[in-house]
Amino acid sequence: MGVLENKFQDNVIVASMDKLLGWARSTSPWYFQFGLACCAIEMMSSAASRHDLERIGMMPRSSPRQADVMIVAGTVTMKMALRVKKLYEQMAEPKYVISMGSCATSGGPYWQHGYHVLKGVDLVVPVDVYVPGCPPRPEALIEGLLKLQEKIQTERPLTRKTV
Amino acid sequence: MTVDTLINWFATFGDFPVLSFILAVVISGIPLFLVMALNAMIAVYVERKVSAFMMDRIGPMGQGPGLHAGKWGLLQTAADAIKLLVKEDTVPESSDKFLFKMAPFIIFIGAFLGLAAVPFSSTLQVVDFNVGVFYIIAVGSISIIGIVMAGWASNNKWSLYGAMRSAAQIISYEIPAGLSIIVPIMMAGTLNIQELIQYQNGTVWGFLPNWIIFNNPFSFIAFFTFFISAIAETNRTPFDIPEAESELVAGWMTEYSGFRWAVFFLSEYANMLVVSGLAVAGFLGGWQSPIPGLFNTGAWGLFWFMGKVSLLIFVMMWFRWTFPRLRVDQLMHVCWKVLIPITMFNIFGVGIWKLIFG
Amino acid sequence: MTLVEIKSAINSQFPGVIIDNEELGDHQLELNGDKWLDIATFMKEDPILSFDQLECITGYDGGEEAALQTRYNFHSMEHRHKIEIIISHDREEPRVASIEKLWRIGDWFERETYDMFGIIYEGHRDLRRILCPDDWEGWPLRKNYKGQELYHGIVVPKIKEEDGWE
Amino acid sequence: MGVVKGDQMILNIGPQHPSTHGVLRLEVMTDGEIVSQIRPHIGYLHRCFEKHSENVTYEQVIPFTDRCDYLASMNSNFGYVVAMEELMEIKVPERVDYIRVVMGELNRIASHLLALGVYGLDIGAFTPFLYMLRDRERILDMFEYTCGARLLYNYMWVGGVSHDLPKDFEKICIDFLDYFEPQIKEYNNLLSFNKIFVERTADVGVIPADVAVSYGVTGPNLRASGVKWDVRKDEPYSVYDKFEFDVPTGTGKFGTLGDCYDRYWVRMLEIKESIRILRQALGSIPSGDVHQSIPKKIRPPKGSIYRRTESPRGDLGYYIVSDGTPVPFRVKMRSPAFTALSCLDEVSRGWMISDVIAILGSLDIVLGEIDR
Repeated sequence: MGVLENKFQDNVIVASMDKLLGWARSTSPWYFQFGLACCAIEMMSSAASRHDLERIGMMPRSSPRQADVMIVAGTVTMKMALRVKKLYEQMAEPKYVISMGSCATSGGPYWQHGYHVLKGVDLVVPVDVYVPGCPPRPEALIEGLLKLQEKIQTERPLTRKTV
Repeated sequence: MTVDTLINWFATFGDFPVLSFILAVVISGIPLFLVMALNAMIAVYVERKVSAFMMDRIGPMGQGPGLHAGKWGLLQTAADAIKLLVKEDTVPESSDKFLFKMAPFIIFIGAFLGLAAVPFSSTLQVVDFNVGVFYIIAVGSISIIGIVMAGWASNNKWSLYGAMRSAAQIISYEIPAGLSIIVPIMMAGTLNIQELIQYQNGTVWGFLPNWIIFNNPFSFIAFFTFFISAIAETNRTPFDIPEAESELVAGWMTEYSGFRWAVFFLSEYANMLVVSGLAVAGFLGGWQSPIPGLFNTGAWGLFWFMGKVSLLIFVMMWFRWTFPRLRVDQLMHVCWKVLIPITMFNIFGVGIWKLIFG
Repeated sequence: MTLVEIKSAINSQFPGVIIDNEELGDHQLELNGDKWLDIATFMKEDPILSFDQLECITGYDGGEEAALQTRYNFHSMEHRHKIEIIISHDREEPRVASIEKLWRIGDWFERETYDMFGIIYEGHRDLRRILCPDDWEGWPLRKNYKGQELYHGIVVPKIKEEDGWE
Repeated sequence: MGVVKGDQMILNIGPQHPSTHGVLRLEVMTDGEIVSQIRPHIGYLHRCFEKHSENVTYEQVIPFTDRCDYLASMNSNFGYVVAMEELMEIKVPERVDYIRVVMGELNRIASHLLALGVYGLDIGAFTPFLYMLRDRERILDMFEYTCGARLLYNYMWVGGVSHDLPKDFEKICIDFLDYFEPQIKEYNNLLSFNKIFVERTADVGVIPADVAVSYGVTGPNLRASGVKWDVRKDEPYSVYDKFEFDVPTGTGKFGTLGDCYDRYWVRMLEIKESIRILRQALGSIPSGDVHQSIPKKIRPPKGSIYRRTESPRGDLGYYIVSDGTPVPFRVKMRSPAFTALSCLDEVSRGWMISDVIAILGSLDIVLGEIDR
């Protein structure tokens, strides 16, 4: 993208192009296979036979370069925090982050005495969708992903931003 | 063939050989590229669906908010392609930038050149070389240069491992693949693909089509050795150690993103098409109908050819989602200690067979 | 073997190492830490005791006044008996001999106890922090542990109420 | 880690890697594909379980034990409540014991299914993983029916369980077992007896019995090395002494005793044994009240206890020190996966990178339990 991003005046062609890109991005959000803790098991369950994330076009990628969505599934600790940041930086634009579970959102049950637990992954990377639950059910994760898709569809990647 | 026909046609307008050659190549090259892209899109969709059905899932269904990916997710791969096209093209800071950017094109060229000699039907073939079989095998190994470039330039240890494994694997499996394809060449006595297919006209044993696979026991074995080597050459499971997901993250493609990575994908599926095409042409009668003498003309040829190729590609997918993966040394073991002796023996056997029955 | 038999076996070999403590439970034995490596070697290699499995090492901080302790749970696969050894350390400078070479799992268990309590196991070949990052400050499971405020620029404790978020 | 010599290279596997089963980092010294040394780095999921237990009451520790071994939460609960009941000298009603055994064994099946499936994934077979997850999903449904949670249950309480068995649970469970038992054959056909799978795992990563004991390896990993040690049999707790079941040990089915295949196969056999226990237990659950012996206030007497139970990964021990207040003075969890991982270095030396993945997978580690 790079050179084309947010460079155009709003008009009907740019708007349709925006719509096309939004459609493409929202329809194939490949997620990053990045399980941290308990929630990773539920993430696996949602990708497995019963819930099947591929229905909405999600495909797991294990290299951050090829992924669009990072699902932070589980508790982020201090030791891990800098790695999470690095992995986020390694992803190619456009990139989105889902904070899955209360641990990733706020520290969850480890909030009060967890001297080694990061109190919310949003302290190190920007988060697009928070999915509550400890752990969230696969249905909840899918709901979060649908919300993310809605969000991507409203984006205007080409249109120049007016302040 | 297409190229020759075009050159001859341009010749009727006047004598400008260089220009007409370039024009002919471009005109026949663009559809070829489209075939390649279309093939990848359809194959990826089919692969996702096939894998889903094998795993008790339903695969892409285009469910989602707003404009989704159509009925049964038919537009899924189109969306994937557009997304990859506009995704950021990351080039790692510590990489060898020139080689890093070049590698996808080299791999693409390998697949593209191979596709040019695939006989889609008796007339639909971009170039009909007199050494077509040899040519496909030869250009098939161009991609290995690209893979090694990609692995080295990424400056990533996973990529390096993947590239080294891939180089060892593809170069090794070239040998059994080449030795297996010698069997049909010996039987037909030609390296030209069209002539090879023409040779397989008629019936054998009274009722079977005269395909080389049914001709004698040695060619029957040769088909399987060739198919196994072909799977290995396209880096598919159970020989997918270069990009072994559970070991090497994504192998030599680890650092690639966006469209460069999509080119790898494109080439992988084009390679599958090429090797399956060669297997079909060499052993399964190419565009010949499975019912000897019937439906053997014109567009039916394309239908039969693509049908057989699709079957082989389906079998490759079936393998991928069923088998575990071999280890590097076991892979080499299979190649050097099992396949190569068998193929050697085959060549010998076919020679004897031809001497006695031919 | 019962506790009494194990006790007498150790006592006959190393007289005076057993510290009498009325509060201990059924399988517990408090020892003086000075000859710990020799005792442990004896416990492992003696055919009657033959404690071939080190079940667990637990660090223990009794509070500000009390001592730091290391508690070892041994089990014998051969004779199917078990014992718990308690060794107390000086609070200022907690040191004890490492038994990492006798039971290989002692390596990680001792590293963990070092990480959490700062007890130094002398003779351990690779005594580093295991759970916390290498540059972590303090010994987290000591009763007087105060968590650090920042780690590589990331806020560690929860954001305080006066900042408008609880 | 030693000095890197000419041909050697340090390869860093993790913390983000598809087959480290979580956030484990392995520093691998390699010579080409051959591994000469491994240094595992753990602690990327250190969630301060022991610190939390020192700050919450005894009941509140149970949810934290759930989150330690998130694949077998019931068994984590089980170990804690058994230790607590022994410390407080509570005798629970027999119905509670039976329910606990049923739940523990169901969760053992679920955990082993995931372990075997992920192991297939490590070797490169995709489909068996999804088949096993599909069947695991039905077990989770039963848990959900019982206590409302899919993964982390907080089901077993000191002196009882949180909910009585729901209506018709026995029938549902028997139905599941009838459905599930033939599935094992399918797994075997698809994965266990697959030639490539056997080639990849047999003779690889042999753990001799004495090394296993010295490293404190327990559970299926120890039994695969030929040591017949199962806490359920050797130090029976709850009502395990009432049931008839075998302790499967490794036999070197396709290779050497104690290789990766044995560890895989012992788990498969254990699933069958769990089904046996379940069938016996479901047939004879006594009636009664599951809440009657739950104490109003948990205030154990001063003292300490170390008690271990058999979790799907091995000996899960709890060391609990009580000072007479409602808050534990010290809770230490002896994690079986922690000890299993520690032998990775010694076992994988001289093998290839692919084998390291195979060995790591066969140990069936859960990082939540290793790092606590």
